[in-house]
Amino acid sequence: MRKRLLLLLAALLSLALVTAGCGNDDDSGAAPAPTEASAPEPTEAPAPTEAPAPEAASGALITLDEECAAWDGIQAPDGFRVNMVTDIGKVDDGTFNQFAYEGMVGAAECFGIEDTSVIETASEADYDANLNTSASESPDVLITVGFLLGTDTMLAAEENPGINYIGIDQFHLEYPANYVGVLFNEHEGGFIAGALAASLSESGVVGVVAGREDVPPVVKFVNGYEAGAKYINPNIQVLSVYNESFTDPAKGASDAQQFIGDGADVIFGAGGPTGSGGVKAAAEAGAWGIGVDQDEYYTTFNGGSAPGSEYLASSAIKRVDLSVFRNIAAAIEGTFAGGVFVLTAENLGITYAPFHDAAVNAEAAASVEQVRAGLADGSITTGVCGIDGLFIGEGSLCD
Amino acid sequence: MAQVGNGTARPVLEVEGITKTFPGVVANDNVSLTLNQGEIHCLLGENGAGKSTLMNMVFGLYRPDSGTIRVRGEEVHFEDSGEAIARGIGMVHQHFQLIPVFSVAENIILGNEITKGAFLDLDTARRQVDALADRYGLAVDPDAIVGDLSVGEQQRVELVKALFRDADILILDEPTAVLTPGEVDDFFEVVESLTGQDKSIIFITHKLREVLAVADRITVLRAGQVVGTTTAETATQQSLANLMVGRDVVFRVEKAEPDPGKSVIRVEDLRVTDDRGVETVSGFDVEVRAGEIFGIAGVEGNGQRELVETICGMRPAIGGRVEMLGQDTTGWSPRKIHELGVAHVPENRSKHGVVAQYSIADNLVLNRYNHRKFSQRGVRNTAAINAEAKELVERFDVRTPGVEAAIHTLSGGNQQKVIVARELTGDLRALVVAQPTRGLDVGSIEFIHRKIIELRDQGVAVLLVSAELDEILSLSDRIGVLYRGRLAGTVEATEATREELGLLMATGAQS
Amino acid sequence: MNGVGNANAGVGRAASQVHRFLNEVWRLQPLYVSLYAILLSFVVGGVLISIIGVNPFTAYWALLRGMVGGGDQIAGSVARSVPFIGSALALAFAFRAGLFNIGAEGQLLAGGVTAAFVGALSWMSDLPGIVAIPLILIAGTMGGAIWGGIPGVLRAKTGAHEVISTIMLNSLVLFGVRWMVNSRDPVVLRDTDSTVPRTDPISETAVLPELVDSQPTLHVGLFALVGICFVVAFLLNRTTFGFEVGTVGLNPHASHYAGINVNRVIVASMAVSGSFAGLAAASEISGTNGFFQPGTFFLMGFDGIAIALLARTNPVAIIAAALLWGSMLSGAPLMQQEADVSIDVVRIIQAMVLLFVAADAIVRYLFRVRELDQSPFKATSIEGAV
Amino acid sequence: MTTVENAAGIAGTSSQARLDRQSVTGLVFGFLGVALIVGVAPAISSSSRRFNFEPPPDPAGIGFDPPTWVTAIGVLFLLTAALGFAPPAARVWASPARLLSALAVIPLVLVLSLALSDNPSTNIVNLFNESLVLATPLALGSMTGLWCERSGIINIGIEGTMLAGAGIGYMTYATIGDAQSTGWLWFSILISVLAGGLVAALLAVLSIRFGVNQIVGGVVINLFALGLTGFLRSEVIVKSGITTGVGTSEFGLPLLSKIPVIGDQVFRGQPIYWLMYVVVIGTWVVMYRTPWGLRVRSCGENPHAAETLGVNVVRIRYQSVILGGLIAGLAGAWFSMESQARFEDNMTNAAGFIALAALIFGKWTPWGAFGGALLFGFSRALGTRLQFLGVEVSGFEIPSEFLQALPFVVTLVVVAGAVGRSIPPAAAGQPFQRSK
Repeated sequence: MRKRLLLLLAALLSLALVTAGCGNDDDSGAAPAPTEASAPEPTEAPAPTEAPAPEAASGALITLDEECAAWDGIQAPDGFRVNMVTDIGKVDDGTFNQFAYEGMVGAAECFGIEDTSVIETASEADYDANLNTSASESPDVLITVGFLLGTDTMLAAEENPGINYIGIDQFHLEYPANYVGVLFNEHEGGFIAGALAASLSESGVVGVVAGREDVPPVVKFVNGYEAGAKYINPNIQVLSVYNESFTDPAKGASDAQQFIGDGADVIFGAGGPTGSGGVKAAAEAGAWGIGVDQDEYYTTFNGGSAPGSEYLASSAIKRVDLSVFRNIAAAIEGTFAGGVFVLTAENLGITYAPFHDAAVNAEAAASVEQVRAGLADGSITTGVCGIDGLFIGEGSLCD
Repeated sequence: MAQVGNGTARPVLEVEGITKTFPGVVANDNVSLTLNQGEIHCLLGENGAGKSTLMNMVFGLYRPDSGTIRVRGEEVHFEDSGEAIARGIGMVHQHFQLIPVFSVAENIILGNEITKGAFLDLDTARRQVDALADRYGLAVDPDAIVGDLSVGEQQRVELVKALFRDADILILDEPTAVLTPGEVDDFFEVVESLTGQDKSIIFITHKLREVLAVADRITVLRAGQVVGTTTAETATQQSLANLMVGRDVVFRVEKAEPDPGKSVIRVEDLRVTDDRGVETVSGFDVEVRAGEIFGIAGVEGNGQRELVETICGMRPAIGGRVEMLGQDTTGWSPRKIHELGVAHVPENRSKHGVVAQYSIADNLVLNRYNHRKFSQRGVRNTAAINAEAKELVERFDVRTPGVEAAIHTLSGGNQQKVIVARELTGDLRALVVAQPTRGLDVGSIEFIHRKIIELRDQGVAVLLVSAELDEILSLSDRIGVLYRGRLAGTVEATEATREELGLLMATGAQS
Repeated sequence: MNGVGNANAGVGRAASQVHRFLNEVWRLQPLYVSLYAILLSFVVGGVLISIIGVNPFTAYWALLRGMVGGGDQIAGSVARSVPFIGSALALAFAFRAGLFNIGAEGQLLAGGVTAAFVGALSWMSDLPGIVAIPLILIAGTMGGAIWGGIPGVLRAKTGAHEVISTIMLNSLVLFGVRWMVNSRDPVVLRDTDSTVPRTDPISETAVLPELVDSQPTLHVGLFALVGICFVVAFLLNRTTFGFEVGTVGLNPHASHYAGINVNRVIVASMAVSGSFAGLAAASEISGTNGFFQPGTFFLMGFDGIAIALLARTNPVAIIAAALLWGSMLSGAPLMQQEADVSIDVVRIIQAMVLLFVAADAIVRYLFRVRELDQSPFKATSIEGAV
Repeated sequence: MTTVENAAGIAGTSSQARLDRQSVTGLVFGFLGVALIVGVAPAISSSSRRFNFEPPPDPAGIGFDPPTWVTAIGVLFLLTAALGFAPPAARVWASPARLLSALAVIPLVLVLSLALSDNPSTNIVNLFNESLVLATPLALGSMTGLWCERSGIINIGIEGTMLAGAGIGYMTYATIGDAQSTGWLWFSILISVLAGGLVAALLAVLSIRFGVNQIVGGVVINLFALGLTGFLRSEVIVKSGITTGVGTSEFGLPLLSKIPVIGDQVFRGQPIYWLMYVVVIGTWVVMYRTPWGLRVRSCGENPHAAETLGVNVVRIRYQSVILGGLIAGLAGAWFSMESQARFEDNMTNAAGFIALAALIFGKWTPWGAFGGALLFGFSRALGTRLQFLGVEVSGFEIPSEFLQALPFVVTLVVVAGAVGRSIPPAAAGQPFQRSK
């Protein structure tokens, strides 16, 4: 069984390379409609060596408007419908539910889609029913958010060949033609955050406040963080805590205080509001904070008005919105094809946020950008398995 | 204040034409009553005659449907007992209204707290309690926890509570029920001294002897109505009893000479602790033979409850042994003991005797529901249960609309009849019965007494525990006195006198 | 709301007409309060929906169609309700014994994980369905019974209050199964082929037959759980064990006096109570999911408390209450999809239903319903009742 | 609930042949002592470890040698065990020894975990400080329960009351206020408190006016608060665009915070944290030292007796339940305006239920309940600490799930093993009907 997985991993990684190429296209701003992840003719991939300009620390973070411009000329036909089913949570909960939703809204604005609707899942027992209810409107695209929906999404995709499914965080061995599983190299994001943390840390101790350990993206972030920190400073001490809930900012804040008490001066939060609680507590206490998923300067720090924003160094960005946007675009364009769609450092699906108010010194800024670029061009590898997030060589699926 | 002797006709409390109905019951029907300054006015009546209801209205706990109450000539309409207290009315309830986990001082000041600034001033409270205790001869320790006190002490706390509030009209509801004969005498002295200090007292009781000993005037209630007012000088026990019950009352219980057989219940050196871990039965011995009634007298709280519960298997012993029908039953479960043919009429009717929400039928099989007659393979045979219940209801004269009515709809007397019916049925060898007639009317008392004697005549060994000395004296063949967890002495019923028993109950020593 | 108050007289008159009809034709008098409570709750919910600028009728129409709008919706609603029957019975049964079992949440997990473990044993596939299915259901039932029995034992032996111990045990089992299902080193119950933390799929032979291919699947477990309700009703009302449970619940002192082993009844009631949750979980694992995932039963135990209380702990009424509860949850997504009204509103309505059923005096006042009998919600103190 | 409590009483009286708790405790300590001295002490690394009293760099602290400490604690346990079986004259020392041994479990766990970790030192002052912070909402919640249950009303709606306080308070801060200025912050905290009182008033009306089973009332409140705050968050807070703001800020107590090394850690804190102490002490003072407190307690023990003394039981019960609600509202404000200035769905994460457990743990007394909250807060902070110290037992890192479960295990063990039966106020759960 493990061998089979390994084979698929290889396939996955090769696909990732292709996607990476597309990403860079966007970045250069020169490409016409980006080709989709899964229409793989490797030769189409432009040279990934076209690295972003060094000063573009934040240039790697493209806005949906910029993305929209890249898809210039496409309009959704009348009656084009995009639906979404969230994981447990809501479209305004500040997690991947919200980012996926923003991607959908962005695409709707960009392409003139008028019909959208969302179902927020309240219980795991509702997954299949919600997918079914959503499918009953016969949408052209149905976005399902979260790895736990993977099984049900697969069944639904097989049952409704007329609907294009975008599954966030959903990994399968094979996909039907109408189902894209979007994966993220969170370990790369964690690695970037870790590198930044190690560059900023003066005490040689950094921490990460994480969500639940049974959620693979969380593990990928945490282990990637540790790897990234050690990449910069092999002697650094990385303190990590998993929490039982994603919605306990008070506990996250307390974790951060404990880290600080043991000397940590940079705290990465990787667990929804719980992690944000840690980041904010750290920043308010005068330690560096690093956010996750989206630019927490705008969410946790309310665009700089919340106290401590000068200590939010950056955020490890995971472009859920971009993945949704691009796949919707592909569906409109008629190039939607099933398979894995990986967002990586290479295709700018994984990057880091601008420093905003934070006085990150030039040295740290340069080293984090160097790490990002290194991950993007493949010269740096994280050493963390992209499937389960464990360290390669320590019993991960990638071994 | 001028010293006012007995009989001075200056009314301090006038009740006129009071009527009070509860759903389905007229508790008081046009009742009138006058209490004069400095007198002791006895309110006499059977259980359920409406005495307590009337006094609860005077004390502001209930509101009358019609009629007026005047205190010192002024008409009052109390909304709660606080207003009654403010008018100088104090009441000592039959069931003490104390908070067991509080100290004596806290119990006394509750509702009329003494404060220093915003805080309780327990020091001053203690001093005041001590002063009151001295003045009226009511020794209480202000710092004791009420739950640890004997009932007699608790009653003193209740009295001090009323006096602390400057009550000069005192309502005493069945105050002697829990006292030894000697304590009763002491208590009467206290009461007399209270009237000497300008207090007026309403004394509620159903004990004729006490009425004649202490009352200035007597009002008799029956079924919610005043059936007569008289004075202690003109009344006799017989006349009062006839007034109270409404027919001629026979005081003596007819019974044949005992014919004791072999030993059925034997208790040796039994030691038991109560719920708080205090040893309340310490070295108790008794032997009850078939065909005799052994009465255990004693002031409540001397270990009666623990003794009975241990004999019947409800409470573990920490030492000694219990033997029934020749078998060592120490540590047996209640069920095993019951199945040996030992019936148990429990002291606390509502706590142990019945399940209030269950039907009469279910209560009648409460400890036999698993017998083959009433259930087969774990399924209950409702028809058989109801048939049995109908028969028992008839045989024991339980007044009820039907066997499926919930038992809490019955009066206390009828509930007790249900318990007695349940326990006195079947192949009995021994009967342990505690306080079998507490709170019942005369008719029910007579009925239950007859049933107990019937059983004894059939050769059942009966262990009777009662706080009513009269009950012990009239039923028992032999009488033991329980004092501080031991048998203080045993006397033949024919030779027993109230005085001797009273002394044993109070001191544990024979004269 | 204010409309209701002003129109009280009119409502009252109309209501009495309705009463007469219901009373004479269907003999439904005991249901009045519940029906009006539901009505009133929807009115309150409607006000909230209007506040956010949505037409409540549009929203409710969508909700209704989501609940019972077609065969598939009906089957889905019923299927959603089935496990609630078990978790509500868990509370109701213990309640009869005077115990407040708020541990159904954990008992579901314990039952579910046991069922999934047994269902995935390699030799299960060699067994015929007629053996394998009962086996997986029994396994789940036992799992729930053990997890429910622990607080019973603690209560009986040490006096530890079951409210604390069931809360603690809920968390313990949740962390336990999360670890068992997630851990790769060592592998405990994890399906190592899956990126999702879950157990190995159960054997085909242990899958409960499907009744309707709805979402979620309506399966034969429905009959098991509905059947159990009647069994429990029989157990409580007609058997000696039920008599013992009820006696202990109403008056433990009298039970002790009557020779009932109170401790044994406490332990047995808790275990039996947990077994219902375990059975519900097993039937979900077997009939719907095919594997165990820790989040599947999230909030099902706590909803069970509300459902049991809504049904006044009457086992047969639980069927109806669970159906109402489950179908509202099942219909909510369509309401959100079509009217953009989130499930929070359904939650508020559910709380209101429970509130109005419990505080029936409000409903009785508004709709002029006579008091039929003593509401079981009015706690009676034993001393007070005698 | 009456019957529930009664069942406990029976369960105890009839369980026979039970080893008494003291000898069981003695045996457990004896076994532990032997295990520590013979098994654990030789097995753990003897490289020196350090407890720091302040954050690095150059923290003050004490270094120690783990095997020595483990052995010492083992000897203490053995002594305790021996005292349990000693001649009566020596037994007066048994009880203090047991207490000392129980307390020694804390340093034991810390020493062991540090010895098993690859981190040579950790800041224990910070650990205790965070324990107190995490205990804040639990302590406040248990005071809510205390006021309600001492007056005779069982409140399992603490969770919902807190959540409503948190949600409505933050909503006020973000919409009416600006989520920035201290004035609005305090105004919003006040609104939280009042919201808690309002929710509790609902429980009071249901249970006192309508005689609804108090547990049902609590369940209604929990359900209702969950739905309502979710609704308000989506429809009001998120739409306002201000999902986060400025929370309360720390301040140091005068003088005390100037104490070297620990002063700035221990005597610095945020206002609701300090208010928690005020509430606990205030609860104790008011409940045991004032006339009103006396009346409240009397209503929970014997309302009919209180009534005969002119105490207005109904009014007292309303007052105490609402007071309890105000405290729960403050606990809610801790979540949404002190720990973090934000509101998340269900952000109280069952703290209300844990608070209830702390109350029962503490046998319905203010200090006991506070102790229960502390125990839970400490084991939660300790679970975190053990996780990030990377404690490994014979080569295996303890799974995070186990460490997250720690507070629940500790509470269960303590409640079942050491605390045993706690007797609630006699009249808790019983509706009170005024005499008519």
